[in-house]
Amino acid sequence: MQSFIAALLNSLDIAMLLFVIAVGLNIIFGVLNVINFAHGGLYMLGAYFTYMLVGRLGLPFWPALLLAPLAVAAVAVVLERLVLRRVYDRHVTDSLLLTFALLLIIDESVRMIWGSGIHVVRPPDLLRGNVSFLGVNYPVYSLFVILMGAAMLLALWALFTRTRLGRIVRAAAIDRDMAQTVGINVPLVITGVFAFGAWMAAVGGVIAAPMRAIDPGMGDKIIIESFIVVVIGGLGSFPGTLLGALVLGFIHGFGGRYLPEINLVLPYIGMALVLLWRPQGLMGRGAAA
Amino acid sequence: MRTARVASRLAPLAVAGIALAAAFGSTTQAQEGDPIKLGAIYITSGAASVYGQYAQQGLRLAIEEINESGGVLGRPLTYEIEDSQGKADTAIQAARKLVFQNEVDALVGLDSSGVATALVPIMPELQRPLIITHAATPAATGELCNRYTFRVSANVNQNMKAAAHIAADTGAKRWTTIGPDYAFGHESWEFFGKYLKELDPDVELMSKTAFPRFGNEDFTPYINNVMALKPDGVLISVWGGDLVNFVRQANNLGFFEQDMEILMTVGAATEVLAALGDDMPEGVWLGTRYWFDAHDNPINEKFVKAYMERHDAPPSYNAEGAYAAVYAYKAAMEKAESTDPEEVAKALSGLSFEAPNGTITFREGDHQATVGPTWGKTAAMDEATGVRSLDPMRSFDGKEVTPSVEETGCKMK
Amino acid sequence: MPALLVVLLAALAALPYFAPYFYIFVATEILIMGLFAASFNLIFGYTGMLSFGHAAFFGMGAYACALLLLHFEVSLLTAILGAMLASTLLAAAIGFLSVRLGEVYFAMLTLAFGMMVYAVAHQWRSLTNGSDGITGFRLTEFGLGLDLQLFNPAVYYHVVLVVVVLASLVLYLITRSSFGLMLRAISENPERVAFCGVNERRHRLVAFIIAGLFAGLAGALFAPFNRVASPDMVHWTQSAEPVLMTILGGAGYFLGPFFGAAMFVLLETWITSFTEHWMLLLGIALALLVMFFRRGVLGTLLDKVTGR
Amino acid sequence: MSEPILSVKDLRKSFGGVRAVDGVSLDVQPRETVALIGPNGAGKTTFYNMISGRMKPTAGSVRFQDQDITGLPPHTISRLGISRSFQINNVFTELSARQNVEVALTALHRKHFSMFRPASRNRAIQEEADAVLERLGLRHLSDTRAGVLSYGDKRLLEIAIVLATRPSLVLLDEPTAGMTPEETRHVTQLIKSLAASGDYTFLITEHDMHVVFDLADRILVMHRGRRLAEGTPEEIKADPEVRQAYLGEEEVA
Repeated sequence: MQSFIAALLNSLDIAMLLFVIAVGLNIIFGVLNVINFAHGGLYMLGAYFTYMLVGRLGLPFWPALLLAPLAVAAVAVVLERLVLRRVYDRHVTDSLLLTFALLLIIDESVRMIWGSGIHVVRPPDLLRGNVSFLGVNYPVYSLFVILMGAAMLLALWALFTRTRLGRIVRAAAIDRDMAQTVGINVPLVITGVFAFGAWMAAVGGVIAAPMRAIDPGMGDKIIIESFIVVVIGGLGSFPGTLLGALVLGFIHGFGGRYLPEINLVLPYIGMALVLLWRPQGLMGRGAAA
Repeated sequence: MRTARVASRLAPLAVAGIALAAAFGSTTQAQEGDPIKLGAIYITSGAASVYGQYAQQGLRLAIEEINESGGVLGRPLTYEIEDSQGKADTAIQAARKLVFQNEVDALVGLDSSGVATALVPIMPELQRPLIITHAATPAATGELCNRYTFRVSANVNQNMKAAAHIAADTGAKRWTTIGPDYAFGHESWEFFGKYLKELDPDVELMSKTAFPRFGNEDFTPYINNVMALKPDGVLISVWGGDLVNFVRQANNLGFFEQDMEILMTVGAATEVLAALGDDMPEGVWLGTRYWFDAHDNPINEKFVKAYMERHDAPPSYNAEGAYAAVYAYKAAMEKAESTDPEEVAKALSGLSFEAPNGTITFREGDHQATVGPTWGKTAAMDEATGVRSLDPMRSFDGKEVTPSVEETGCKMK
Repeated sequence: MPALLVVLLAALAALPYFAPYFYIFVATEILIMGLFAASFNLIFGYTGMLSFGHAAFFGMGAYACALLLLHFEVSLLTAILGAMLASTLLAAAIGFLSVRLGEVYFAMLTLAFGMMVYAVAHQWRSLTNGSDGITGFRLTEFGLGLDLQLFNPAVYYHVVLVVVVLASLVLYLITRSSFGLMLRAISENPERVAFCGVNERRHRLVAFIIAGLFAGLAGALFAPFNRVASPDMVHWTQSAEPVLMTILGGAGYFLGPFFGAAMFVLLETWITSFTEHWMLLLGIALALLVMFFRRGVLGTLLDKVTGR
Repeated sequence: MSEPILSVKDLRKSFGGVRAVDGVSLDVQPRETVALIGPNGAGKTTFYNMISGRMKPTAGSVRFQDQDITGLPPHTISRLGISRSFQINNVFTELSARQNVEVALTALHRKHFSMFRPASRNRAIQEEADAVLERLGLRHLSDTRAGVLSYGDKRLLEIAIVLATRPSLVLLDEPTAGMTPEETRHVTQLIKSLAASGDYTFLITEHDMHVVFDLADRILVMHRGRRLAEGTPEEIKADPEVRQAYLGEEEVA
């Protein structure tokens, strides 16, 4: 029972981090119709900026949580305006290829700037150590990840359903031309959404920094996971992202524990099963993309 | 049609390309005072490129030292490095380029056992000596061995025999492992078990083990699993960035506060220790193929001092391996009084030379250096280097931990 | 005009006699990767489907070939045919699940399925030897009673040249056929094709399978060339290579992928000697090509020449 | 009365809560030309989409030549003999005009899985392609890339593709939209002569009332997803409801 609860809690914290990262990917897709390969790179930048702010400049963790994602969003604005903007009216594959190029560029730039070594960031004192929870020893930091994920979830939900800004973004996602004709500044919305998606990826990077090794390969690892989340949950679906993240979180949390012989293949098996059953993803909107 | 037109335009381009290639490929015969060329194959791009970086630092240091003191056979040394990307096929192309295009006199390198198992069998085609400085798979100097292939660094066999000694001395009886889910992790556990059983037939090697995938991000499920098993001892062969992740997550879960003996097979890699700082707990056994603080000899003193001056950090085992390999070639070429690959390969077989980790001999039977790893228990932080010091520390004698040639399965060709 | 093609082929056939020894290996790799990229271009350039999992079939070909050579000591030809069969079956399975979905999903799905094959190659250690891959297989004979010294790089190069030329010819005929016309129409407007009474999804599946078959052939040539079949050959970064090569050369031209493969391999061979950051240059080049030179280097060159 | 070639019964389609088509029925007799008119948003295109298989109806049935085709995929419906054109140009811009027609002919001749033989080597396909292009007056543009054709020629090519599948029922979605008066006249004449040939049955949507009244034997008026009226052009012109709801906005001659 205890081991079950441990696996459950662990699945949750993996899922929440995946959710925070993948939801940015999915929002960008929803509005821009772009699958952002560079998303993993932006996540990595979030972690590296945290390392710069906390590890090098000696700032506490909390301001870094604020500053690093903003810095990444600024990078994203530049990328969107200079690069991505040029291919929206083209075939979807062009934007895929372009973001793939951005991934190569970000990966290699990170290596040029920070070297290929491994870096770590210390969690703030408040989040160190363990708590006992239903008889299970559980790291405070993992609880923080779960709470952060839940907070982001609620905030996003409120943003999209309760605010004017959210309605504008949703309008732009449903029909760009229509949005344009009713007076929405669509190019601005698009830049904003891309920056926002990047901001989310970077928040994921900051959250990951104190518990994961920061090295130039971390972006590549997360992007495949994010894709799986989005495919399982459904492209363009906000609740689907949560569901997909939970599914993958549980696959990792329980698969590693109970089915170690096939743990590598499990996420893909899960994905294939979902697709056989519902090709558009668990909560995807009808005929896919 | 368009395609035909394309073909017609392409033909001269291709011919020009081939001509260009031929121009690039024009080679000159090596002259008497020309540098002796070493070809190095390491991972220099991507996530694991830190290993290539360290190896290159070791290479450069050795070559500069040797050139400052007059070179080898009156000729300076130089090296050319190619990226293996950690991939077998890329490494083979790199080796072919170094040998056939750059015409290097000898090869050093190899970071991954996958690369080694692929490259070693084709060494007879390349006809150059190769000194492996990092890849640890026993097969390279075991069933795959050949007269061109040598290894200066300790292999999994040697390291696990030493680990078994450490493990047996702890008295722990029930052992399990957490290792990366590829050859290295599985082989480490296999050899560890074999040698530990020899030393102490009473030990129990648990059937429940944990092999998270290499590059795994979250080790928590595996750590929880192992803690639930309540073993007396755990062998951890996770390494690199994964080990950094592992240790920090294990700290969070109170893994190190359990009543267990912990052995980390490559835990004393300096890149990991430097990243972890005092997150690496005290009282854990760490193994490494080379520890800068473990060898009291003038060469090591010189090496560590020169390295620290340049890089402001203690040298890692990969830097030492590459450094030692260069000195091995120097000794072999001087013994053979030639740089001819066949002669050098012959000279390397059975050669003894001085390296930072002591006097090293390439055994004639399998060309494995009879070296032993260093194991130590983590103690206080060393302020000068920013890593934990090891105390007590035990450097194994190569003779003690190197299995007999018969055991390795090597039939020298 | 065909005369020039003949000159090109003659130059390629004669390459071992005048080029430096190392360039036999380079040319072999270019031919194999060119075929791999050309097979990818059948679904990308001609059918409009961007797959990020094409290495699954390349890797399947490599593994099947290596395993057949290792365990059954068959002739190279038999091993290649077996490898093509294996990759065809794999392509049928992955294709069936993937072509049902739209292009973005398709790209992500093929990526994920490719990684699934990677995971299997990595984890099914008793069959695939895990991360170390399969080595130590021997090339005994070519088959058809031909007495070829396959271990001689020049001989192997000629074998590869003949096989790649034949395979390219078949691929070329396919692109020019009625079926090829359908694919081009589908790449532009699958719905319009459906309204002409054609089951476009089945066409995309067949194209996907054919592409898998030829990728498998390329993989089957690659494994004996490098004496290894390893999980790296299935990894998604390996899938990115034909994508890059095709974009580099020009997806709109049959020979574009071969041209791109030649540029890719030669640049990689040369540039990595000067800088470790070859991936950065590659990324910048890809971004510029996609943004400004959508027709690829070959296409842009030809457009300049023909004044299009 | 003979058996209708197309029989639509109580067809419905709703998107979310919106009923785009709300219980429309229609019988079309063989060799008849029926026009479907109605203001924008009346549900004409949705109606087309359901007949041609692009969308699955929420309820109702479509029978064609005594076969239930409700919800079948487009390629099956096309193969049974219903072919449609699109409101916006939908030709293959990267292919030549001839190749555009060849795509349809290849399907017709079941050569679409012919792996090694080009369509350009198939005599039957070539002869038919020539004939179709000739009929539409596009023969001289055979080898021109469709993407660079004039707007009017693209519309003609669209019709050429439709005809090349040898349909018995042709659905034309605003065939003269955006054309010059000259081109419109040409197309109208063309449809008239095709109708007169007795090989085709037409269902046409069109905004240009001149064209509608010129071509149609019968007219179905749709309004907000429902059938508003149905009858001969004269009856429709005279219908006060139609005048009020729809025709009043347009200058009817």
